[in-house]
Amino acid sequence: MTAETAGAAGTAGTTAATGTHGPADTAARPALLETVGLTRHFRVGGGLSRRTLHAVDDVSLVIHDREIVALVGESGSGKSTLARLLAQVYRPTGGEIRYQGRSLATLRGRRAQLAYRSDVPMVFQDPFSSLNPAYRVSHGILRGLALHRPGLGRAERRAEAERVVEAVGLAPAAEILDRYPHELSGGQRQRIGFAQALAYRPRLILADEPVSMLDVSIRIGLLNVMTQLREREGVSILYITHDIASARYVADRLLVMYGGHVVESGPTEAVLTAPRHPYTQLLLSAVPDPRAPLEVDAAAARSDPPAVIDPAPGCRFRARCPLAVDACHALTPRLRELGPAHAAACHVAEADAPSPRASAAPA
Amino acid sequence: MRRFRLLAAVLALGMATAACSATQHRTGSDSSSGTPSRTSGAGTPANGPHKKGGTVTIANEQGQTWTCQFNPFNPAAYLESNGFVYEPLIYVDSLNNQAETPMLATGYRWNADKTQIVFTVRDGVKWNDGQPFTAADVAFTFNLMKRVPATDLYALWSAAGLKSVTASGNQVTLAFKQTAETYFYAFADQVSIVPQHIFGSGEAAAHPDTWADPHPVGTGPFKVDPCSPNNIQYTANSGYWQAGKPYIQKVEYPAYLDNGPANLDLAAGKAQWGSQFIPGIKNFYLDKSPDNHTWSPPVLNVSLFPNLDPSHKATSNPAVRQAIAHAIDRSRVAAIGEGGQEPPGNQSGVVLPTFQKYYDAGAVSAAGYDKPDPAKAAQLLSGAGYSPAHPLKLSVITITGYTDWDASLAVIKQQLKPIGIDLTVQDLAQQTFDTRLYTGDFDLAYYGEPTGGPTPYYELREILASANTAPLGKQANGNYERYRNPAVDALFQQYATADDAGQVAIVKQIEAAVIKDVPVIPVTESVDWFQYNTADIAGWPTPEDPYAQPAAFNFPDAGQVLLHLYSKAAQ
Amino acid sequence: MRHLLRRLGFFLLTLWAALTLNFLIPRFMPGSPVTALHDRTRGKVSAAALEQMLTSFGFRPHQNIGSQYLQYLGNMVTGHWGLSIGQTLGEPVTTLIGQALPWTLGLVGTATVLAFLLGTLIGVLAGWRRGGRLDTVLPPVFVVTSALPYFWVALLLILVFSVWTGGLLPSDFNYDNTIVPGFSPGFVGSVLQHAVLPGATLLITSIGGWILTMRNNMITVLAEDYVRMGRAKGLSNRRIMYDYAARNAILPNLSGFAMSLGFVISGAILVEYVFNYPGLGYLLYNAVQNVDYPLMQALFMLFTVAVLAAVLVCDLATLWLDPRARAKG
Amino acid sequence: MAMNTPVRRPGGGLWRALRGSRKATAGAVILLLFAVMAAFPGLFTSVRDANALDFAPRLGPSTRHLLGTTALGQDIWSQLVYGTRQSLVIALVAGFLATVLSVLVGVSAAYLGGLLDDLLSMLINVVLVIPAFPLIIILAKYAGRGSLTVMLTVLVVTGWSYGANQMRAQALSLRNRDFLEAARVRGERRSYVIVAEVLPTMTSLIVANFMGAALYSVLSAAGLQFLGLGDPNSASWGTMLYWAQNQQALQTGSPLWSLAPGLCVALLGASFALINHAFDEIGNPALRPVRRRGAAPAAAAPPVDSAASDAQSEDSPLLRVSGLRVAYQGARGPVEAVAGVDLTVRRGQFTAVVGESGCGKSTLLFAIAGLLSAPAAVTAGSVLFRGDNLVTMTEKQLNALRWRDYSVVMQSAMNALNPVRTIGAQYRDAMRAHGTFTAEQVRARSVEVLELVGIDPVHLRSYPHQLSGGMRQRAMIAMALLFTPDLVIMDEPTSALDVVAQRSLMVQIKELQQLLGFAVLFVTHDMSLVRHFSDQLLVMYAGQVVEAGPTRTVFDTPAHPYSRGLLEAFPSVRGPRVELRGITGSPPDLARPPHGCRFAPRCPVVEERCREWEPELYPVGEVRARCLLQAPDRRTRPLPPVEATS
Repeated sequence: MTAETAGAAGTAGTTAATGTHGPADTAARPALLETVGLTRHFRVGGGLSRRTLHAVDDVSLVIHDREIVALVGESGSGKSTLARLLAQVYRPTGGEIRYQGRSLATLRGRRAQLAYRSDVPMVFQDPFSSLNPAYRVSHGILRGLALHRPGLGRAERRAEAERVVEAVGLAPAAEILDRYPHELSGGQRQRIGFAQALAYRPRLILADEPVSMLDVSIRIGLLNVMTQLREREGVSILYITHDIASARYVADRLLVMYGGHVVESGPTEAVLTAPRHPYTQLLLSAVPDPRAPLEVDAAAARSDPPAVIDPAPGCRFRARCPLAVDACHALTPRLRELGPAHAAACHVAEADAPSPRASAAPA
Repeated sequence: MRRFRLLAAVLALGMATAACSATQHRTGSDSSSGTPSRTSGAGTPANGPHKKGGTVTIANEQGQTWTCQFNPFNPAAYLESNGFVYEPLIYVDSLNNQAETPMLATGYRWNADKTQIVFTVRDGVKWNDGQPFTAADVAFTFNLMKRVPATDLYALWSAAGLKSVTASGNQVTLAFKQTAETYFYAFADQVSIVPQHIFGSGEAAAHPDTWADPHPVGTGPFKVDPCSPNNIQYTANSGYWQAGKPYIQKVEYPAYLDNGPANLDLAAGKAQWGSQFIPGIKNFYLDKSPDNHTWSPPVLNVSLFPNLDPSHKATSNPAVRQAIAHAIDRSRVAAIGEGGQEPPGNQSGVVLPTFQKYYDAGAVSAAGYDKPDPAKAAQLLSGAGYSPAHPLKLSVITITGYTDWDASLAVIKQQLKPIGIDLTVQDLAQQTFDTRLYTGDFDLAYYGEPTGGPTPYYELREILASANTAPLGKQANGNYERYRNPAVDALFQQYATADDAGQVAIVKQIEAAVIKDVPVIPVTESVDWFQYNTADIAGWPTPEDPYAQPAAFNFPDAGQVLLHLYSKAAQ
Repeated sequence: MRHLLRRLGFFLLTLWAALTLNFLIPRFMPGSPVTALHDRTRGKVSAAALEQMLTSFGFRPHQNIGSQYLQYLGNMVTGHWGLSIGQTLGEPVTTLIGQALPWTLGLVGTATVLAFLLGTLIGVLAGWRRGGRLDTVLPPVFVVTSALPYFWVALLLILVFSVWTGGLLPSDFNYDNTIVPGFSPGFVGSVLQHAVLPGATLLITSIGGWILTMRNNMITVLAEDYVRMGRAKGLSNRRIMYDYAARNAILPNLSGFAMSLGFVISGAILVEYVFNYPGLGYLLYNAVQNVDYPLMQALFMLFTVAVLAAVLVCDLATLWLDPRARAKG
Repeated sequence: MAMNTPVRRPGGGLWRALRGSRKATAGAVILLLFAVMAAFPGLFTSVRDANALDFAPRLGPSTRHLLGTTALGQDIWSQLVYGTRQSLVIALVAGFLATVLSVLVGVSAAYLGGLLDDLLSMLINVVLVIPAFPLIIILAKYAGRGSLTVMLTVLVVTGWSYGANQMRAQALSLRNRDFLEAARVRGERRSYVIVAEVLPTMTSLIVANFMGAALYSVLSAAGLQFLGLGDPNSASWGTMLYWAQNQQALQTGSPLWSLAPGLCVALLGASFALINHAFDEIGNPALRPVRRRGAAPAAAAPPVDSAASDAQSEDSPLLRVSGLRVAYQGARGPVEAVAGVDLTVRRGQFTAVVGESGCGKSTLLFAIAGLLSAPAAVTAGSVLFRGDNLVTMTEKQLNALRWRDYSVVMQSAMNALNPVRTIGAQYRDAMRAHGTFTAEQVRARSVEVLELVGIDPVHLRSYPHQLSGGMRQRAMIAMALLFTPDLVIMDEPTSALDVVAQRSLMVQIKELQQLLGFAVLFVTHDMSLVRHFSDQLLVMYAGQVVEAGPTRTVFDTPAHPYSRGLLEAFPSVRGPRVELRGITGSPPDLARPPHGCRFAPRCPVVEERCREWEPELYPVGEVRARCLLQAPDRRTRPLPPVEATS
């Protein structure tokens, strides 16, 4: 359950462009999970259509042990697809996912699949549809235990189920487990979602907008559960959200997605205090923060994020970008390191400090 | 089919199928030209000629609307033209000792060995389009059948051995390869003469078998005018060759899709001539009016056909068959199964009362078949090793849709149960039933021959002659139970050459064999359905004056009935 | 466009499937038209003559089944449906169908459309006046009526309105046989009179479905925001009911309407049978009873085409009424 | 507001729902009766063999023969009793097999998807379109009649497709439900997902389908037998009908012979139909019959507040809501969603109402706009709009005011715009409802308002689905401005949008309001959204206003623990990262509101008396708060600080 052994199978010295930067002490830790050029395209339209939606394009990211990484973007930015790629719901169109240094493509057999699934479970966005209404709340947890921890007996499974339910702050656990989903509130159901994931003794929880459908008063509780899980259970979390403020609240590192690309990444505070990418800046300015001043570029905000179908080269944000230059229409910007572990994919963005590695990215 | 078994229960006292080579006996067969030995005259002699007028409406359910086709060669359409519009050479009354009425031929003459017949064609007959009728039309009709075999419905050119048909003056000569007297009924009575000037050209000549013939041109008493899917209206042929006839000026033949409404019309007197089953006829029809009458003459047997092939252990055992014959209460079957509207049959195989003079009552009662005898049946069966405790399981096949047969079999099943036979009734689609009956794939079959003849000989021969049987799996032709008895075969041979008394004697000898061997078990007798209303129309055929088969679906008999009918109001 | 092509492909496939089924069923079943006809002619006519006759009427049982199939497909498509070889031997199938079609179209068509329109209207009103008298009384009543067997309703109507009244309303046939067809008041009156009971039977048994589905659709649609929006805009009730609620509520019913034509045909067989109404249903019944392949096949194809055509028409209607469907097309 | 949960839990809930349904009860009783008859015919008749010809034919009904005898002398009642078994067996077996086939094909098609789905759904559609009954007749005729197996086969072969189509549709809608994805991510096998996860959630559809298939089988089988395509010797209702028809039972004075078995078929059919319908209603509770209690909401004249009388003064507020109460008539008594709300909106003022889901904010808004529909109704209070009480107005009077004087913008334009009419047509509808305008006038005004919200006027000819989410929302706002009303009521108009679009729309609304001068009543669950835009803020909790006052003041010094909790639930993108607490627990069930202060169970500073005394809105400086801690006698004591962590 704890992550002390995380480094054992890790690949030291990853060359991923996105540097790693933990909450202080994690500078050189090996990756728990990383993706290299991960790509997923969907065919759209009818049977004969050749149009392709580029949901996730060439994404490379790293998640370390005991780290909460937030993936932020508007709807349609590809963040949910990315989560489903990591959860092995979709197969990648290109690129690869490495878990503890090993490519998922090399996983053979149901046993290996199950092992990965038990290490990397997922929590879904909609608490009202993520529990099967036909079963008691305990169903998913017990099934998961039976699948992933076959050594447990019936009573042990039940005990473990009660433990994880308590771990996510629900009490009395025994009683909660015997309820049906519709007898629980949205927040309670979402906690059950985390409890299910926790039951597997996971290393990394993929949390796909776990709080966006919850009422404000309850959200914080769930976010706190996530940080507690990291502290007490030692898991990493990929927190997917459109809410930058909540990302800042829980995450060590921030990835900003736009149109299938990661456009900016870096330690949360670094990104938020000095956003490099114009999109990140726009996003930040739009956050309904009661304490933030009112300022928004109405023109950029007014147009909607594009569905990336058969994209031509060039920056995908250029149509909304107040800073767009000619290069933005011709060349797809790549992530450039512009600060310590802080990278952005923008032709215009400037580094806050010269970095020898920045030249690696094409301008 | 919700119709009460009609189609198979129809009386058709004609020649059997082509394969049957029975000789037809007819008194006065060697009469000389122009002087038929026996005629019933035109109409009932007592009544004399009548004034013209009146309308007759026929209620005879067909289960379809009219197609307005009248081709006399099309079996689906010829009921509505033969007799009404088209006429034969000689009319033969099957119900009255084969009494003959000259129609388009005034007479005929056989040669000595009966391989050639010369008809004298009637003068002064006109087709209803005004063209004169001649001997050439007669010869044309027969030669057409040669040219287009599909029109040769009675297989005259193939099976009967017709060689040539020639006309000369008012004489038409039919020459055969062999003795052809048995086919007289077919070519003289059943074949309708068609006009050469119509059937000799155009579409009619090219496809005489399939041509629709929407406006039939015939010599008969009526013309079609007009026809719609819902109704055929026949109007009197004013130029008809029998002067003063027909009396009736209009015949309505509405299409009925079901018995029910046709029966309602009959009961209400809206239709005067009925030719179908009426359930509960007494309440529903006869009691409605004193003018409503019915006379449905029985003519054929409906029997259980046991499978005599040795592979069928039970039914090939005579004791079992006798037991069944003893156990069945035929009166009760007739009363319940047929609603009392068909008479019970008897083990002799002779249809009563129609063929009373052939019936050997003594032999029947001596064998104990004059009344049901369940005790004897049980005894016979236990001798064969079966009892109610160890019942014999038999199945009987029947045709689905014939609900009267279903009901009859329900009664039989109930009667066989106490003696130790467990009968299963299998209702089969007509076609399936036929196949299994013909090839002998059954324990018992409930069936009635569709055709017989003017004496019991014809039906008995059909059923019993070994020439008509075949091994299991092959198609039998009448002798479906697979009965083989050389003695009986010999009797059939002798019949053709015997005189009247001898024929009666021969039939009685055959009866004896039927009683002894029980090759079939006659249960009830099928009838020619007939109801008539006398409020306005008179001249109907009656038991006392059976001048024609009474149902409207018999041809050319329907034409004879129409020539006899007259309106009382018009007198 | 692609959507339409897809639909067209579906129609062709369905038609082909129906035609093939239609071809195979009678051929792999026992019995032959020859024996059927043999029985019908009371054994008077020799089997050989019958077979010869059937051959001249276009029946070729001994041909290779493959070439029979191809020929059959060709004939079906080109409208050469052949001659009846059943009870109506020799009559062109097209003529038989031509005679029966107007009656079925008139009776069943009118009853169906009437049931749909009336049922939809009542359903709209019931759904609109939620909790009103209409809404509380109708659903259970029509749940029951829509489950009634056609033929039983027919029998009941016959008993009450024909038998008990001494024939007040005719219960048989399409018009009084004593009347010569034509545009006379007597004839038209007779036709209408004869249509009352069978029409009522169809109406009673089919209207319930429309009322219920339309009511349910209305209730679902009425909960939609745009209906509330209509109220908020101050639109008249009539406008909201028709342009906002009913217009949307009817959309899911269109395809149901098309499909239900299939059921109507089935019902029509029983109703026509009970009332001896000489329409297509009765014709099919007769064709089946008489092993009349050509007629059976033509009718079956016709029924399938009718349903397909209805589906197509409803597709088009949906395209016309629903811009979202247009976008997909 | 309330989440859609169309998937129902089977088991106890289903059973309870069924027992509560009168239709299901009626159907079940009939079915049970027939089942008993089929199982123990001896209980109902002393005749052992119903087809035996033991009696006199065509007897009328008597005590010996309840329904008389047939033309063959069988007891009709006994035949009826013995015939039950076959009809029931056909219904149940054919219904069961057809349902199994439907489920198998439908669910496989939907779940496995891809080419298999294409093929299977094609098959379903082909079978669906081919007219079944003619096919049945042909099959039954040639496949050898009489055999029950043949009949069952035919019924199943033709009867499965309708259900399969439904199953497929349902399974498709389930396919992307998160709980199925969750099972897959968990590592479950496909077969397990289909059998153990998909099927149980489809229980009510499957059962309904079974009932439908059984109904179809009963009717078809009876029809076939009636036509004579069954076994005429069998004991079944259809066979009885066949015999009766053959013997012209109706015309020959024994109508019972024909009608009684027909009635049995009808009854059995009706029982299946009723149960089927009951399942429909369980699956979709909206379809259930509603009982109108008392008169329609508009006709009910709640007591008019005395406040109404002073309404006409010169600087009277634009909108004044007093003591407004709204209740939903639920199955277990009324639920008060709005429990005595007062609020005032002045001309040109931006008033925001915030609260969590289920707090009654949308109900309040609809009550004010006069848009409540059954089962919700105003039970007390008044809504004075420019001095006129909207609550007591008739629909007709309301229609005169609607849109011209106050308009409504709803949460999701996708749902609030009529999907089958163009934007322009919907504008036209709104205008024409309030006067006669020429086509040119309508067009000119439509273009004007569209341009106001920055949409190209070509979109007047667009249908809602052709616009993006943000554009739709703007188009709806434009529609609300057609008449430049005094008041625009907005129900979370931005919550369906992305953060960026949300922000820009808010800015635009504010600009328009300042430009045109209308007042806004703005409902939202997101407090932070209105911080910079609203003049006045009302915080709602459990149907009550718990705090009301100038927005800035409420944000700066929240007077109610709930408001404070809400504010502290928002993490900030700026400033120090502090741990937040949110509010523990969940809102109360409004059917049984807690005694005393409704927030007491969740309140961090709750006191004993809070559970006994119901607080009122007490003035606290500029604001008013519904908290006993703010009651006049406690005014001296400040709100105790919430324990802050780190």
